[in-house]
Amino acid sequence: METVTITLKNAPALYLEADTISPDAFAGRTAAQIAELPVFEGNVPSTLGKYFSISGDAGQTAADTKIIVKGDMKKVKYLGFKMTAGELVIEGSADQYVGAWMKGGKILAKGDVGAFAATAMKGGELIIEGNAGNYLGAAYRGDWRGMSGGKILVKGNAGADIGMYMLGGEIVVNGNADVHVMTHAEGGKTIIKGNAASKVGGQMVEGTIIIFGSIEVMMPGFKPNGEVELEVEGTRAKFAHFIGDMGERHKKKKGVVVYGNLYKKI
Amino acid sequence: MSEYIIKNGHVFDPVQGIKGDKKDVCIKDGKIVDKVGSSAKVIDAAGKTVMAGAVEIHAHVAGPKVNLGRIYRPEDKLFSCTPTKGIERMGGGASIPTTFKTGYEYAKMGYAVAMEAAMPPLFSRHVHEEIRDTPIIDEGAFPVFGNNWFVLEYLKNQEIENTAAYCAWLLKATKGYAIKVVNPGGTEAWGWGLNCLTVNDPVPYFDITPAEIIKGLIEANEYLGLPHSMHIHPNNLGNPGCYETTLDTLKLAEGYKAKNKFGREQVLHLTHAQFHSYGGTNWGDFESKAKEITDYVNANKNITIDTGNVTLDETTTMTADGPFEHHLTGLNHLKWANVDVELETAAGVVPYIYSPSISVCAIQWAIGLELALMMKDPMRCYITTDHPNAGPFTRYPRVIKWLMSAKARETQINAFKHKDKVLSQTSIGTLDKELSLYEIAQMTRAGPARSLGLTAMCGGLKPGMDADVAVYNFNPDKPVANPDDIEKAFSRCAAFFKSGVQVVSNGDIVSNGNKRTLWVDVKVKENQQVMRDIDEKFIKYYSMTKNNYEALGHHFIPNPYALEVDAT
Amino acid sequence: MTKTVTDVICPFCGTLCDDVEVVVSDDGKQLLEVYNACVIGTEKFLHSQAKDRVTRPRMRQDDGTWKEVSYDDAVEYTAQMLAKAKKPMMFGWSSTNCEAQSVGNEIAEISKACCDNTAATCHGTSLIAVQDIGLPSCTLGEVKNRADRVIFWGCNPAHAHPRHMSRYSIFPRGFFTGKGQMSRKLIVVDPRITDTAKMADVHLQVEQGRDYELLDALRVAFKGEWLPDVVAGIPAEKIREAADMMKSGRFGIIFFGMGVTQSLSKNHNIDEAIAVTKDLNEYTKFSIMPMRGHYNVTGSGEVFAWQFGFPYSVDLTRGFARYNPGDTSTVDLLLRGELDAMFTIGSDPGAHFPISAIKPIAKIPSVCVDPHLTPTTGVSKLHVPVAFNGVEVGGNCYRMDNVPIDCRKVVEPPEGMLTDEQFLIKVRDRLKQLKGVA
Amino acid sequence: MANKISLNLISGRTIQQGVAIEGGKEKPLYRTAAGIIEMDKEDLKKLGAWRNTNVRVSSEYGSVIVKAVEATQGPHPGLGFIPMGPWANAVISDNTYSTGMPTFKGVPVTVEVAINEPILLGIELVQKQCGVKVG
Repeated sequence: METVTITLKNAPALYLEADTISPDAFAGRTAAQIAELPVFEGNVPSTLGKYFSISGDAGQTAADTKIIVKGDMKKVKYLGFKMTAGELVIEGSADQYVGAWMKGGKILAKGDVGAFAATAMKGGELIIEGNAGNYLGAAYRGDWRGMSGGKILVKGNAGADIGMYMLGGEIVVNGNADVHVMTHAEGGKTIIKGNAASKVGGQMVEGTIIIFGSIEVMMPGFKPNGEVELEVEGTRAKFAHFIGDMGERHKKKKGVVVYGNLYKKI
Repeated sequence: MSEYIIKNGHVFDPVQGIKGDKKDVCIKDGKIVDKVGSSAKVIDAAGKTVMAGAVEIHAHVAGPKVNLGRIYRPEDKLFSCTPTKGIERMGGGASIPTTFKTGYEYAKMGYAVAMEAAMPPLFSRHVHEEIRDTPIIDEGAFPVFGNNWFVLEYLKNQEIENTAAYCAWLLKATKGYAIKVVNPGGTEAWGWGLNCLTVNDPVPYFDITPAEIIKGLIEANEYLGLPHSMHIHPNNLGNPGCYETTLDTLKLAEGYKAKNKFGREQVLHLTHAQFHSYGGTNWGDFESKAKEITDYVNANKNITIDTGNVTLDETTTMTADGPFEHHLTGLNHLKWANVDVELETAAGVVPYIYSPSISVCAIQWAIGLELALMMKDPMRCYITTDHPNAGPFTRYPRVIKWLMSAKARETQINAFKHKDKVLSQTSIGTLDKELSLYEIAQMTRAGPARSLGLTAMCGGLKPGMDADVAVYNFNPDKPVANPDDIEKAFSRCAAFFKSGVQVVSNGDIVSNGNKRTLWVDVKVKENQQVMRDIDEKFIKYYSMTKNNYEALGHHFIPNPYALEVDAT
Repeated sequence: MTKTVTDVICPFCGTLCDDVEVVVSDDGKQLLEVYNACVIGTEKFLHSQAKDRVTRPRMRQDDGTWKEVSYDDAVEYTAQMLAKAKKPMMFGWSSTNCEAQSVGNEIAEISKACCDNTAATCHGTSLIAVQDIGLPSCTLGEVKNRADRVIFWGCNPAHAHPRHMSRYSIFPRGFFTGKGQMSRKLIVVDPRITDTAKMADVHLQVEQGRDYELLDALRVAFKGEWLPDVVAGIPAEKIREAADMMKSGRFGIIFFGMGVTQSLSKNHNIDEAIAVTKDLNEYTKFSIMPMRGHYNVTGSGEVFAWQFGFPYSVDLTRGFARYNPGDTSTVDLLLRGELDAMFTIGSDPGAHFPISAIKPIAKIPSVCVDPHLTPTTGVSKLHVPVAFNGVEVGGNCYRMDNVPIDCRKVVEPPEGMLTDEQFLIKVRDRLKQLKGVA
Repeated sequence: MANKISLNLISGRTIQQGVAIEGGKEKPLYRTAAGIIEMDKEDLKKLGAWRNTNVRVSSEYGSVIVKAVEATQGPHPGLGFIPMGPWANAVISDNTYSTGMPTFKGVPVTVEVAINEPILLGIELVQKQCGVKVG
């Protein structure tokens, strides 16, 4: 695997849209060619090279390419946009749409990421060592096809609306999550090791939510269904089981109604 | 205006009976002429196909439900908006393109005229604003009448003259083009969450049946002598077994003869026939009844149809058939929008994915093609996708490919997950007919123009007609190496002239044209009773005053073209 | 001598009353009396006649004073600002006509700007919900003619849409509702005992910020499933009663307002309310409608949608339209420091945005087109006064139920004043010169 | 006596605010209509304030002086209501949860008596907070 290191040298006055910072866009290009890839600051078209110093050539394919991003990326959007393979390491924090529409490969963000990370993710792995913003692993506006595969790990806290319209894959938040978890989900799993605010699992058709901490206010559509012992992420514990959202439609599989599952550690 | 001569193209013009002969087409001052001067600009069409501008008889391209589709489907635009090019305004959208993109896409395919298929009268100003912002193509809009309280009340008492006077008033108030009927009576029933599934189901409260509404509106239409006939989306759309309701509907036209000065021969136009040609009793034994429908239509000359071809895309369904959309959202659980319109109509919108892996979708695909292949007279059968219901209009070139190439159909059939089911439930596998370019010109130009009463104006290349001329990169002398070449050729005109202005060159838009709004201005005898009824309904039941109802003024219709009818 | 103009449209709120009568002087220059409008609408018409009205553009000077400039100077400043900016915002559009909105969109396209309307802080979250789940709705005449169940959720028409109840929703006698108010049951959901709630058959005094939970509970109640004893401060029994009342009607309507769009859960509140409506259509007929605020905010959304494909918060900076509130929405863009120019028309963000989002406006080049003095003009570099829409200039507008109504001009604007559309056309033409486009 | 009480603040329309914005936002009537906080009788008592006393309302997002008036659409103990406008917007939450919509309703605030502090006019209040120089 070839490594390309890009370092922010000229910070944008506004924000930079750099959807070309992905192994797919870099693949098969030399450092000089990568410098020519387009980026936008507002309505002004520019090139990666104007903002970043670039060292190292990319591999022949995305899978053979690893990108290390250095410098303050808090005003850079779309890192790892639509990536299908390879690796992206963000040394600090980044703005919105990290790994949005990603299908494969691995992203490691060592700081925080902004809203809309992993929008409609289909596969691959996203690890966020800091905090994640709102709409992590959620669907794009109006789309009923949210995150359908892959894995997201947030070591800090996550914002509101994580896993909205989730269909598959897994989100793990080591810290707390803000309001609305897996709203409208029809599959997939979200684990929150800390506390959840409220509105957890609203309008959920199918899928699994596991909360280790507290839930400020439960949704009335989640009906108590006894207690179970589960092993989650290497922890074995007793959980209160709820099924829901009872207000929502549910499918029948082999004649049995399938509900969403909410487990809360006792 | 400039003069042009389009030289040496293979001309296909059913109006003049020209079947691919090498001919020149001359344009002067916006019209087709016999000859032009030596300074005329020459367009070399050697080895290319030349046809009149195409005519869209039924599409949902402008107005409240189309825009509701745009508003509530941002995902339809995701990654489908591209930077503008040249003189084009920005555009976007896949199944429900923006108005600018709509005009450009039609023009790029060589379309000169498009009819918006369902205008809720109360929203006519909205429809006209969107038409104004759809460049190049001439457009008209069909106000819906089949659930209108005035119509229901007059026809309950068989008052044809009053119905006709009201229709004339509404066409003028809304600047409408034709009498459209959608799920007659059923949409009014939907006001209470109900429906009319046969032509004999009584409409709640109004004490009338769909059959009476349909016959009454045919009579009113012929009483007035409008350019187009009554244009109907029958009851019971989209359900297994619905073909019987369709036949019951068609039979209502028996004995009626067209009366008009526009050259129209039919008294009933059945739209998106594909959705109305289903047999079976459920989705499991769902089957094609295209043969039963085309047998009937082939034998009855006073009917025209359009196909409503399923294109196997993700799209957005939208119709004034409110109860149908509610039924559909129950099937696919996708987002449902509905608008009930006071005293007049309703509309529903639901996204839909016609997946080649689902047998019902594949059978629907086959039925649409069967209809076009089984109709004996291509002048009475027109290609549509009921845009965007069965697929976006931008797929017309693909539909043409399937109709012109048995090989292309076979490739698609083999790609279906449930190929056997498609072959057992339809007869698509037994049809080896391939439509000719002449037949395509009949189905997309001369035919729809005649059905709409526009024969004097468009659909052909006869001197005196509007100079709408499309040149395609398709050489009819050469065998088709790959059916996809047909699709490619019809997707982007080599050149397209609209009313004598070159609007497309090498597939690119080069002019925003001179679009017109077509409407029908009918003079009727003064009718005091109808005027009193209108005043009363506005005071008592409408939420708007009568004086604010009309679509008036340059900001709605900057370039009107009225077809005048004297029914006094 | 005076003359009376009838069928006048009131350009205040989304109710868009079109039965107003206005008495004007014989020369058509003075507006004297207003009939049929509510107290706010009346004030709107009469204030246009204020003697102290600003009638020429003004530039803010370094010392904080205003200097009168010509419309041409104002056009030049505006065009230059838009031509130079990397990410300009063209915000507002809700108190102007569709013709002006259309020209504005052309300008936004040429300058590759962001454009947004006041839905951003009003019913934008409703639009997000509609995009997620749909919207079974109807026109207001349907409510008048058919509705026997009327629910006001998080809205207070007695104050915000004063004639709504008498024209459409509670009092009118329609075709199937001959007994008017007697034929309707009224449910109001609001954390306060509002003047609307005081008229209700049932008032659910919901705990503020827990509408989402209460709506979910209603859906559970429709299905007869288990409920906790109390949800959002309301006992389960009362929720079940309300659910039965909704199900037992023949035609119901939910009107909702800022109580739900601006409270915690925002779009999800509306989403769940729409789901409630959808559920009710399994038992009877039900519709739902946002109580739109500005008289033509709906029209702005319509024009944006047919021209760009999205109803608000549209970003054209890349040369094509994109949309994602949270990224492309005005308040977020301002708070995040993403904008470098602000053009405001037909709205007053200075009065209606959180102060932290107004501060950035004061720091960047800014133009405010508004007939009034407002907090926005108070922080903008250039103030361009224009003729009053719906009073001194007509033009198409859309009511809260999306019904288009063409506004009427009733009096002449003061000598030499431009309309929104006229000013925008000048800006567009100048901008085309600056950008070298045909 | 300087009591301080906590309330949940909401903002919204009133007909008086509607009339005032159409009558001119530079006018004192706008302040009279929207430079107020409607409080429950019980809460006024807790605060130890008479009706029509100037109070300081503070939140995590800012602070503003308004007139405390008795709730007209109550009772609603624990809830404060400032009509929509610059006074409310000085203290409401700008958190949009990435939806574009600030949280205009449901903001924890404190209220304390500030008898001697002036209530600014609408435009003046915004200009001052933005640091706009006024000539």
